[in-house]
Amino acid sequence: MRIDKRGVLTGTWNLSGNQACAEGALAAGCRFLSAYPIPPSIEVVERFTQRAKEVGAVFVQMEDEISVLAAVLGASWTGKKSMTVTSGPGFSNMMEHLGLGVMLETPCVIVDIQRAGPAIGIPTRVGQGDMMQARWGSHGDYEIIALSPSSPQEMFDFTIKAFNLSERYRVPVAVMSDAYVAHLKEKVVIPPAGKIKIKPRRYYKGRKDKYLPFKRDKDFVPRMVDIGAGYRFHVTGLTHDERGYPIMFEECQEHNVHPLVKKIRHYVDKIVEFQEVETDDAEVVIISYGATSRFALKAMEQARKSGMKVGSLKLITVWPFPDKRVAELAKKAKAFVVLEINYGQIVFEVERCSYGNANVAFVSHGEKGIDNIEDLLSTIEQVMKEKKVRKGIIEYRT
Amino acid sequence: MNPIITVFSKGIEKSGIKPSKVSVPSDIPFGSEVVNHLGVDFFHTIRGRAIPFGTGLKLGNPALKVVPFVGDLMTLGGNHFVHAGRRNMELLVICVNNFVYRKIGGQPAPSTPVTFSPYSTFEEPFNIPHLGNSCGAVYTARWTALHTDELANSIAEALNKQGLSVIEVLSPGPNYYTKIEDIESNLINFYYENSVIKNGEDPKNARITPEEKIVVGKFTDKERPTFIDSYNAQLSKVLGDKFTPYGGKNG
Amino acid sequence: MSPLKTIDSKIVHPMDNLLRMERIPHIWCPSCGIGLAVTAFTAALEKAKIDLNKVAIVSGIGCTGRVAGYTKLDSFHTTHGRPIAFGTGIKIGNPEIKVVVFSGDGDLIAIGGNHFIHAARRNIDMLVVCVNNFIYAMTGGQVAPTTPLAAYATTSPYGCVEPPFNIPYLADSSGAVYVARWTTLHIRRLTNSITEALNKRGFSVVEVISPCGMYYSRINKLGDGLDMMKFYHDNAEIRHGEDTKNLGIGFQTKIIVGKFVDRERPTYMDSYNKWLSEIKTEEKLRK
Amino acid sequence: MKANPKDVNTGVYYIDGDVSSGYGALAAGCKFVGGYPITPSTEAFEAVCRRGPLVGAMFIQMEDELGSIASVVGASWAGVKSMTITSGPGFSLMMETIGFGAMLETPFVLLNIQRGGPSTGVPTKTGQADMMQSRWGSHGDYELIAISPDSPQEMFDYTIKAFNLAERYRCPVMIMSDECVGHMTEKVVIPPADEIEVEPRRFYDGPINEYLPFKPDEDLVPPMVKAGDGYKLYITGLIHDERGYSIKNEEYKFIYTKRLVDKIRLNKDKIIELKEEETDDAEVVVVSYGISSRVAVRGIEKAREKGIKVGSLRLVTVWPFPDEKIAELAKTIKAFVVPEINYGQIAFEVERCSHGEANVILVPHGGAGVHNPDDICDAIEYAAKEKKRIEGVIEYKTKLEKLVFEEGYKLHE
Repeated sequence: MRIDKRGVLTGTWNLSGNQACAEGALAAGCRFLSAYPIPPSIEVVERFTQRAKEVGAVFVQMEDEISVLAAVLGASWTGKKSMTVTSGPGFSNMMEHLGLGVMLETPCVIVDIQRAGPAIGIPTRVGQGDMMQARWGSHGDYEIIALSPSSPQEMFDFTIKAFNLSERYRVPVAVMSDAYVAHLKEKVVIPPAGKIKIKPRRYYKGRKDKYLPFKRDKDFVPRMVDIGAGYRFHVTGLTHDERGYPIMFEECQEHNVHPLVKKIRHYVDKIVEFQEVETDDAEVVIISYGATSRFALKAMEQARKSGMKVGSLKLITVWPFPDKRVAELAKKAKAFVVLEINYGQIVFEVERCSYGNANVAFVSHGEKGIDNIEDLLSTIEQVMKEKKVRKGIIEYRT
Repeated sequence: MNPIITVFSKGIEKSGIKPSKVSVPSDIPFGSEVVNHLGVDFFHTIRGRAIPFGTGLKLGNPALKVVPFVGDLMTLGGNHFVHAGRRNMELLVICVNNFVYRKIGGQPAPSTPVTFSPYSTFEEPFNIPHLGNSCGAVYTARWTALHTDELANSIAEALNKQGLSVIEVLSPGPNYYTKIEDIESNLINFYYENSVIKNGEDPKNARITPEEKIVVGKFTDKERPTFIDSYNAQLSKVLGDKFTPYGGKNG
Repeated sequence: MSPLKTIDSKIVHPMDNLLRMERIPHIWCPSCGIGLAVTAFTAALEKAKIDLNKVAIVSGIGCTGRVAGYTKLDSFHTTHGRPIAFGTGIKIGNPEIKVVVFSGDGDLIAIGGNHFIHAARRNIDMLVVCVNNFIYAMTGGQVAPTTPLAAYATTSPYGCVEPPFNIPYLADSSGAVYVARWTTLHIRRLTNSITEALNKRGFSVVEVISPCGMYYSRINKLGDGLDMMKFYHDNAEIRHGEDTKNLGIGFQTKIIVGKFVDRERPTYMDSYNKWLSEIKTEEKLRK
Repeated sequence: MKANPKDVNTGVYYIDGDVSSGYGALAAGCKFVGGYPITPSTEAFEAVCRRGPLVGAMFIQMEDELGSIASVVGASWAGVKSMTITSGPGFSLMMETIGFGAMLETPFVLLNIQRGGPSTGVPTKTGQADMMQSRWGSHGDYELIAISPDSPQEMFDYTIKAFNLAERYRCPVMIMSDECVGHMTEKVVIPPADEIEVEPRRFYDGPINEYLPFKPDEDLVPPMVKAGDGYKLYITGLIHDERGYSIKNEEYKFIYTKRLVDKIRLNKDKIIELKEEETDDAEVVVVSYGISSRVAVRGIEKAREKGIKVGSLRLVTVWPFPDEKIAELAKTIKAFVVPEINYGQIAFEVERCSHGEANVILVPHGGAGVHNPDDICDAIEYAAKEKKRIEGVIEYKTKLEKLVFEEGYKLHE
């Protein structure tokens, strides 16, 4: 697909995660951003608006986050790649429209810069408490894709990836970043426009009067058209058939909603990405994502130095969850140590996928400051000593 | 010390109401050190929900005087505001307006990053007293934070009003979304000096524009039955003896 | 089986090309006025002479929320209260599209009140047709922010205790550029108003007072749809240009109808473009 | 404490689950209901509107669900027991304020009559797909309690229990019912007031100046006071210390919100209520909740007729989840069968807690209807026969799925 070069700021830059995210969006061809200001996500909007005028993108500040996501969905149907950026409380407000996005199968990207919660929490400090919310936060059943970047470079890359995935699977994709990564300044390399892979929207190209907005291809994904192109289609948040018309039977519900789940579940292997470091001989595998994976690696190196066989599994796509890989590792390793800035969310998933084959220890990271890895190291030590297989999640005293 | 809280404290004193009977749900994060000496119950609610939170407080205990403080120029909570006005819920809404309006005071320029103003800089802001008035508020006023005496009087008066009262206070006060250093420190003086008091003016004509002086004053002061009054009246009419009136003036 | 199937298929109604005939019969009850509002709207679409491929209609939830589903345009049936926000996205995403929000009083004024006043303030270029039947009909007759004082509804079983909104006044004071109100009896005037509003730039509001025979009239013992039409006939008074302040509606009181506001204000996109060019000149000067 | 006789309309009724829940709330001493009409929960709100004014309870229909739940949190701090009533989309809108309620440790009850989703879905028909949302729907970390009744009688009983739990643990309690139970009309016996146990609010009774709003008792739950009693409350949704004061960035430690999680996790055994049948010698255990548990009864009967030893575990409290009970059962049985009206939510929890020691078979249903008991019976049969340990939740292909996707069912002409 031809890429709009104006959006790509090729070069090597020193950018914060938030700025890199805005650059990633523009590079991916995002031309519509709607947001309501909320720390720590403001810099994304700032960067976007500063560059918008050169690129021909538009930013709208709506009256609340509810209308923000509604506007993003509307804009996406006009053919513009659309995005919103928010943080915890705003993300909670978007939950209803996340469901609408899923039901209308509207591609869009939601960037959530997680902060300490619940409620107002601490607006400026890091947290990872919205991970389960991304998967389960809206009512009704659906599947979603969520990515978790751990550096400004990844903020750039994953934002592009998020747009590609959302166009490919026609589902809202969440970029679950956190305040630490968002405010971290690092080198970001933006490649030339030709080197960036962009997934185009899957348009319907047949006869206008034959268009069915929810007729699925074999991979369960229907094709889209733009508003104003003369198709005169109808879409609804109600349970609908392939014409987009509401039908209130359980057969239609099955016909409509089951593919929403299947279109992700059947392609889990294609979607799921993770990074493994020295897991081949590892007795203990640290599982982490986002900001925590930076400290997981640090701890891993230190533990290796002192002779412990420790590996690291960093989740790139948190949703869908890499069930299979975790199950495989559980058979090889003695234990998992899960590192998160919350009181246990993804650790429950690890427990689920380890099928009693490995112990699962949890470290609630950040109590002693985010760069303090003492707790993690001491947990690794204690996990190493553990002889028997224990049920449930183990939290060691540190 | 926050100037608005000082004036608020004076207002409560003048009104003769016991501070312990005053509850303040606020979506502006006043620090504990700022509000503690007031002697009121203070709730820092989530953004935009101070008014419905206050509605619950008032209906849960009608003896309370509930004073929601709202910032954000009615963005998130606009709906709650207009509906509270319609119902004439007995609340005193103090709207702290710290907008960064372009051209006022020469600063900030149009190129100010839009994220730093509650509205994008090219949008026209709400005329809050007018909106309040047209939704049925019984008392509306606007002052700058430097009109301390007038503001305190207004607060005292409004606290004794039956129904939804709205006082807009122009002030570069504490707010999440404003970079204080971006605003010239004398902006508040600018507001003060560029204002003209017109009590009793139709709030329709009190639009804040870059060209004209800011109209301040008390705009509306009328009587309408409050939500609890109409509730009691209607249900007593229909149910007769089976119904015990709710709350009442003394709870 | 649709009863229409039995009718001679050669006979085509002039509005068939604007409606999704495969979805007819519609879900509205006998005596409902929404169908009349749709008729007026479709007639206006033809009269307004605009490119119908460039019109998008957005509805929320409720009886009137189903209008989008019967109109053969690019049509969106969205979440409760959010059609204006959704429409704002469409308008800004592609300013060529004429956005029409067609929804009910509960959807637009209760839960969607914030979007309503803010879109009016911003002067987003869209037409809002608000069908006001004084009640939440889809959920079975609950009290709405338009239910007149003392009228009965299932969640005000002892009479409504909240004064209703005066929708034209709210729209006017928030900054709408075109405000009109008609009942479903004034079908030609309503059509003209919608035609006019379709060609108006800026946030236009047309309120349509509509009978709800199944809930509002039944609970309040006001007779059927015809009785309501008779009531409109006897009690509606046309007063163009009336101050919107005076347009409140009480229980079975006079209903003032007409065109109340028709003014010019820069739309959101106008202000945005002006702002953009200002910045660009400023930057040039700096260089 | 016993219920106030004024609040209880003792008698035998033939009413639906929604109305029953409304009566239950009033019997529990609920004095404030903030709601917004949404199918299929409206009848509960209507019941409160009719009966509330007669027992001195206030109701208000707010402008939206954001407003209705915020008013409920406010009313609870004014000192009255409060409840809000909603369904799917409204529940999604309430998410931010649910987290706020949990953060402020505000007791209130939320009645969610689940319907088919996502988005607008099927408003008039049933679903059970908000179960995970009730646990994880708001941002940040918190724990709360969710109850899932399966009959109008239980809607009455467990609404009272929900109020008791809310007051006891100072947290939001969700009643996760569904459209089927909400609209099902059955006999409901409302007992005399002296047979209804009601938990009063735990008010602080020490000296006024020493009150700390978030200083917990030994069970990790702090006592409460009312607004307007001179305590000079300072309550914030920011992360706060015992005094309720927000914490400066430098002092930030997780410890302040840890208690929100711990007060539920450590009191789990006292909160959890399960209904177990014939699990002692079972090969297969059916784990179900809400309406699915009533459909499952028929499926279980059929399987038993075929000679399979089937037990049943009904989750009355779904959250906190009975981890230990499931783990214990997993050791002795072959498999769990989880029928639920979604495409897998609680089944994943069962999978998690069975630690690879039992197969987990999900009998899914998209909503807008309930399971065919034959599907449940077939799944049980399959579970009993399968000898291999299979990793992952096994999604059972229902008759409905076959009909729609394989047998060429036509949705429209």
